[in-house]
Amino acid sequence: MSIYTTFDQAITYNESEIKTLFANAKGWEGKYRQIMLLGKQLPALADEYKQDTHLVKGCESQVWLHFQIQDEKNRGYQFAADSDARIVKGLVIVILAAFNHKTAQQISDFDIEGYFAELDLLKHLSPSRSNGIHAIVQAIREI
Amino acid sequence: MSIYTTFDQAITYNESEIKTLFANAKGWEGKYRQIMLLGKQLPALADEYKQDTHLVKGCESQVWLHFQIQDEKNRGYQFAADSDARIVKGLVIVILAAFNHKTAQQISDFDIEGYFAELDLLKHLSPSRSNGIHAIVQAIREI
Amino acid sequence: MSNPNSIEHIRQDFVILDQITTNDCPLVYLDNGATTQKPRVVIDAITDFYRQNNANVHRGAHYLSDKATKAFEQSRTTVQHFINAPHAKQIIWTKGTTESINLVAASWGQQNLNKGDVILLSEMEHHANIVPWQLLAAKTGVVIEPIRLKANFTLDMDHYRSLLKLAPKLVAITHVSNAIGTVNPIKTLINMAKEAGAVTMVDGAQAISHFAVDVQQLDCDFYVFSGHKIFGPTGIGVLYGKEALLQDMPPWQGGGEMIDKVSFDGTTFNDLPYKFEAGTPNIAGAIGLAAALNYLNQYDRKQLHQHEVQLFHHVFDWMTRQPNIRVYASRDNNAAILSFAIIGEHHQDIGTLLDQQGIAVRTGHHCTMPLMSVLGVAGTVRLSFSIYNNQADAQAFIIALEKVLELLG
Amino acid sequence: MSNPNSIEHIRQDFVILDQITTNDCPLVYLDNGATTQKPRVVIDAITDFYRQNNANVHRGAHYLSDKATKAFEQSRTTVQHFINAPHAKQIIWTKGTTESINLVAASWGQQNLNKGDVILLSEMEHHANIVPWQLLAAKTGVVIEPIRLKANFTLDMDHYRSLLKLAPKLVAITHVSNAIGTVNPIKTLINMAKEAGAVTMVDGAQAISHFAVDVQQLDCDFYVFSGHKIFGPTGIGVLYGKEALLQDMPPWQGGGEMIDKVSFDGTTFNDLPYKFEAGTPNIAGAIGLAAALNYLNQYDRKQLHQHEVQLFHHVFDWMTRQPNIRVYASRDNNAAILSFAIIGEHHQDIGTLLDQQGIAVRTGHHCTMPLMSVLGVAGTVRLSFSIYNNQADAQAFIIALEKVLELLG
Ligand SMILES: Cc1ncc(COP(=O)(O)O)c(C=O)c1O
Ligand SMILES: Cc1ncc(COP(=O)(O)O)c(C=O)c1O
Repeated sequence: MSIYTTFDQAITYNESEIKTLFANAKGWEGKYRQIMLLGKQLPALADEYKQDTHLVKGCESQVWLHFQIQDEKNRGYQFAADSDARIVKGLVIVILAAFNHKTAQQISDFDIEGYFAELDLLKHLSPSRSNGIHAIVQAIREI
Repeated sequence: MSIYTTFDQAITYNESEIKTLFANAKGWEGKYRQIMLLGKQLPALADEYKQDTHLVKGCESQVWLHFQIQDEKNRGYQFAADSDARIVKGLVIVILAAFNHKTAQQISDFDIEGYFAELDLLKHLSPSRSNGIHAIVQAIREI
Repeated sequence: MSNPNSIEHIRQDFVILDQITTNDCPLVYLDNGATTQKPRVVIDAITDFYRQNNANVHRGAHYLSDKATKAFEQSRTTVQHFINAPHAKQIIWTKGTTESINLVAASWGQQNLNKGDVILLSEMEHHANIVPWQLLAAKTGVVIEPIRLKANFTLDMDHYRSLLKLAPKLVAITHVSNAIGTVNPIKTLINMAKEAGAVTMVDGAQAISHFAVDVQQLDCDFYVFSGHKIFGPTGIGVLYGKEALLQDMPPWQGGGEMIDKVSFDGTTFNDLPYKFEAGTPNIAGAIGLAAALNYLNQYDRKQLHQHEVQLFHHVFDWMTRQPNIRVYASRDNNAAILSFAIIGEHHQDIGTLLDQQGIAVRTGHHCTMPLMSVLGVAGTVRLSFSIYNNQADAQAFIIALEKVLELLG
Repeated sequence: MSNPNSIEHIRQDFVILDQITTNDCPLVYLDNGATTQKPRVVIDAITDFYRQNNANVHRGAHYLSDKATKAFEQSRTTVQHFINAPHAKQIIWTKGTTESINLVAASWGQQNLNKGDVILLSEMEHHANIVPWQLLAAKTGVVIEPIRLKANFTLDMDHYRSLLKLAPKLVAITHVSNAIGTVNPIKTLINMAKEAGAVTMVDGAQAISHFAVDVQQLDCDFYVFSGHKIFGPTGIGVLYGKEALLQDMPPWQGGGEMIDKVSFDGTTFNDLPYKFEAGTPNIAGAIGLAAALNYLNQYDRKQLHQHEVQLFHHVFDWMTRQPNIRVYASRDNNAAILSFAIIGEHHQDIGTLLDQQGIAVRTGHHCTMPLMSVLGVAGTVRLSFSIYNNQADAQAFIIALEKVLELLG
C-alpha cells in the first residue's frame, strides 16, 4: 500500500460533518464512542511509514505524521497520520477534517480552539495534557 | 602575663552572686547594662592565648576558651575565656560563675537551663542563636 | 484502621479529596505514587510559618530568625526520629529523592568510584536511580549492572548473588517499586551487599509513606526520600547517610551556609549537615514535611498500611478474574501499587476514559522505562493507594473500569 | 508610593509584620536582604494549590494533574514575562540563586572552561557566586580573578578594563551587592564583557525585588535569582539563559522528567527547559513565586523603589551625622541596603541590643567574607529595606540605635 493511497483514504470527513457527528453524540460516553468509531476509520499507515523521524514529539502514545502538497497551484496540504492509541486516532480524524486540503495560511488562520470548543473536546487540546493532541496540532502548524 | 594569672582572675563571681546582680537589674536595659559591666571585668586573654585552636566553633563573635585542672585531688576545672564581643564577655562570666571549680560530673549535673531561665537569659542559650553562648556551654560540657 | 470510621476521619483532613471533577464525577485519587495529598496540618504549618515566623535561618540573630531556625532544626530532628537516624546532622535537606541521589552520585560517587568499578542497580529502578549513575559512568567509566527481575515481579536473587561476585562498590536499589509495587527484601539485599563489601543506597521514595523505616535496623549507608510522596510539600527531600561516609564526602554545591571561611585564596567548609546545604534551604518545605511526619506519628502505621493493602487486594482479586486484564504486580509483598493493561488496548486510552469518570490514575512508563521494556510494554496504567483511600474509591474504580471495558469492547 | 497611604495598604497584605516581639516591642523588619516577607496572595496561592489542585505535573493525564501542570507552566510564563525573556523554555526552575549558579558552573562551566581559562568575579560577590567557581576551579584549573572595589564602594572600572585584557571566558557579577547595596552598572559591565568575548552571568538575587529587570535589554547570557527574596516561597529560584547556550549545555542532574528515553544501554535527554529539571519540581513554590510577581505587577515598581530609597536616605543621612558610626554604603546607586558599624563595638552586640527592641537586622559577614576583608572588618550590621517598610520603621530603628549608642557608650 503506498502512502498516497493512505492520503486519499484519510480525507473522508470534513469539518462540518464532524460537527454534526458530535452534535448527535450524547454525554461523554457518546462522545468517546464517536471518537473511537472515527478512530476505526483512520487508515492504518503501513509499517514502513512508521519511522521514528515521523513521530510527533510530546505524545505519550506514538503518533506518526506525514504530509504532502496536494496540488502545486493551490498548495493545499494532504495529511496521513496514525497512532497506537484509539482515542488519538479518532482525534486525528477530527484534526485532519479541519486541516486537510488547506494551505499553510488557511491552517494558521483556522480557529482550532473554537473548533474543539464547539465539539466540547477543548481539554484535549491543552498543552498540559500528555495525550499529544496539542503536539499534533503544533506539528501541523509548524510544517 | 601568664595564663595562670588569668585563671586566678576569672573566678571572682559565684553563681549566687550572679543571681543577686541580675535580680537587681531592671528591665532589659538594666540586664544588658549588667551583662556589659560584668564583661568589663573579664580579664583579657593575652594575645598569645588567642589561638585559632582555642576558638569555640559556632560563635559569630570570636570566643577563646582555655581550661586546666585546678587541683589533682578534687579534679575541679578552672576556665579562662575571652571574646571580641562585649555581651558575650559578660555572659562568659555568667557561665564561668556556674562552672568554675566544678568537676566534670558537677558540670554535667548542673542545670544550666534553669540557671539561665532564672536570670531571664534563656534565649541566649538557644542553639538557633548565632551568639555562641550555646556553643560555649557545649564546649565546656564536652571537655 | 480496618475500622472504616478511622479512615473517614483521616479523609476529612485531606480537603482536596472532596471535589467534583470531569463530567460531575467526584474525585477518586489513586495516583498516590506520583504524589500524595496534604493533610490540613501540613498546609497550616506552611501558612503559619509564613504568617508568623518567616525569616532566613542560621544567619540572623533576631527574634524572627531565631523562631525560624528553631522550627527548621526541629524539623530535622523530627525526620531523624522518624527514620531512627543516630544524629540529626545525618539528615541532609534536599529538593527530593532525585536530588538526594544526584548528591550521592556526584559527591560520594566521584570521590570513591573509578573506571571499571561496578555499581549494581535493579531493572525495576526509577529513572532517578539510573540516570545519575549513567551521568557518573559517562564521566568516570564505572560500569552499571542491573539485577534482573523474575516473572513473579521480584528480584532474581540468584542473579544478584552472581553479580555480587563482581565485587561491586555500590548497590543502589529501590525499597519499593513505584511501577509494580514490589517490596524488595531490602534487609537481605543490604546484608548481602555488605558481605560483598559494597556501599548501599536505598531509594525509599515509595516505601516511606507505607511503612516504618529504621535506618539503623536496615544498616544501609544511604537512604533517600521525597517530602511530597509522604504527605509533605513539594521541593523538599531527605538524604540520610552514615556519619563517617558523609564526613568523608566532598561538598557538591557551593554557596552560603556550607562554608566555614571564604577567601579568593581558598575556602574551607562547614560541618555536617550544612556542608551539603548550600544556599537558603526550603525552610517552609522542611517545616511542612515535619508536620506531615508528626501527622503520621499519631496513627498506628501498620494498621494504615493493612488498610491500603486490603483495598489493593480487593482490586487485584477483581482484576485477576477479568479475562482481558493483565496485572503487573504480585499480590504479596506489595506496597499497594499495581500496574495493569487491558489486552490489546493502549494505556493512554484507559487513562483518558477513567479520567472521564473522575478516576485519577497514572498511565505511561512511570519513569521506569527499563522495567517497561522487561515487561514488554510501552507503558501501563498504575493504581496506587494511600491511607485516605476508602472502599468507595476501590469500588468506584472497578465500576469505572467496567465502563471502560464496555466502551472499548 | 510617596503617598504613605499606599504603603500602609501594602503593609496590610503582609500579616507577619503586625506582631509583637522581644520585650513587647513591635516587629521592625529590616532584614529583607536575607529574605522578604510574603503577601497574603502568595500564601493563599500555596494553600489553594494544596487544597484544590495538588498533583504531580507533566506525568499524569488526569483532571488534577492537568490543573497542576497548567498552573505550573503558567507560572513559568509569568516569570518569563517578568524578566522579559524571549521564551518560557529559557526559564529553568531551581531551588534558588545558589542552585542556579551551581548549575551554570557545573554544566556550562565544566563543558566550556579549561585549565588556565580566566573567570572574572568581583570582590563584592556573595559566597554563592564565589564557591561554585572555586569548586569548578579545583576540578578544572580555571583561574578566578576578582574585580577590585574602590573606596566609594563601587567597582574599579579601570581594574575591570585591565582584567578584561586577560580575555576571560566568563564574567559573573552581582547586579546589587547584598552587603553594601551598590547597584552595579550592569549594562556597561556586560557590554564590556561582550566586547572582550566573555559569557556573562548576573546574580540578580538582590536586584530583582527592587527594580524591573529586562534580560533582553541587559543582553546577559545568564540571569539568576531566588523566589524567597522577592516575596515568594523558599525552595524556588530561577535560571534564565540564552537559548543557544542552554541548548548546548549538558544536563547536570539526572532523573525523571529530564529524559527522553532511558535504557541501560543509553539514555537521551528531554528538550528545554525539562533537560535541567530532574525530578518532581517545587510545584507549589513555582506557583507561589508567580503569585508574588503578579502581586508586584500591580504596582508602579519605580515608585515602590523610590519609597525604599527615601527610607534608606533618611537613615543614611542620620547615620553620617553620628560621630561614632561608620557607614559602608554609598548614598547614590544604592538599592536601599546599608552596612554600618559603631566604632570600636562588635556588630553582634549591636544586633543583640537592637533585637531587644524588636528591630530585625542582620549582623555578620553576610556571606561576603572577601568583601568584609576588603572593608577591613569581620562583619557589619546590615539594614535592608523593602516595599512594606514605612517611615515609622526607619524612625524606630534610629531611636533604637540611639539607645544602643547610649548603652554601649
Ligand atoms: C547577592 C546574592 N547572591 C546569592 C544569594 C544566595 O541566594 P539563596 O540563598 O537564595 O540561594 C544571596 C542571598 O543570600 C544574595 O544576596
Ligand atoms: C521509586 C522512586 N524513586 C525516585 C523518585 C523520584 O522522586 P522525586 O521526583 O520526588 O525526586 C520516585 C518518584 O517519582 C520514585 O517513585
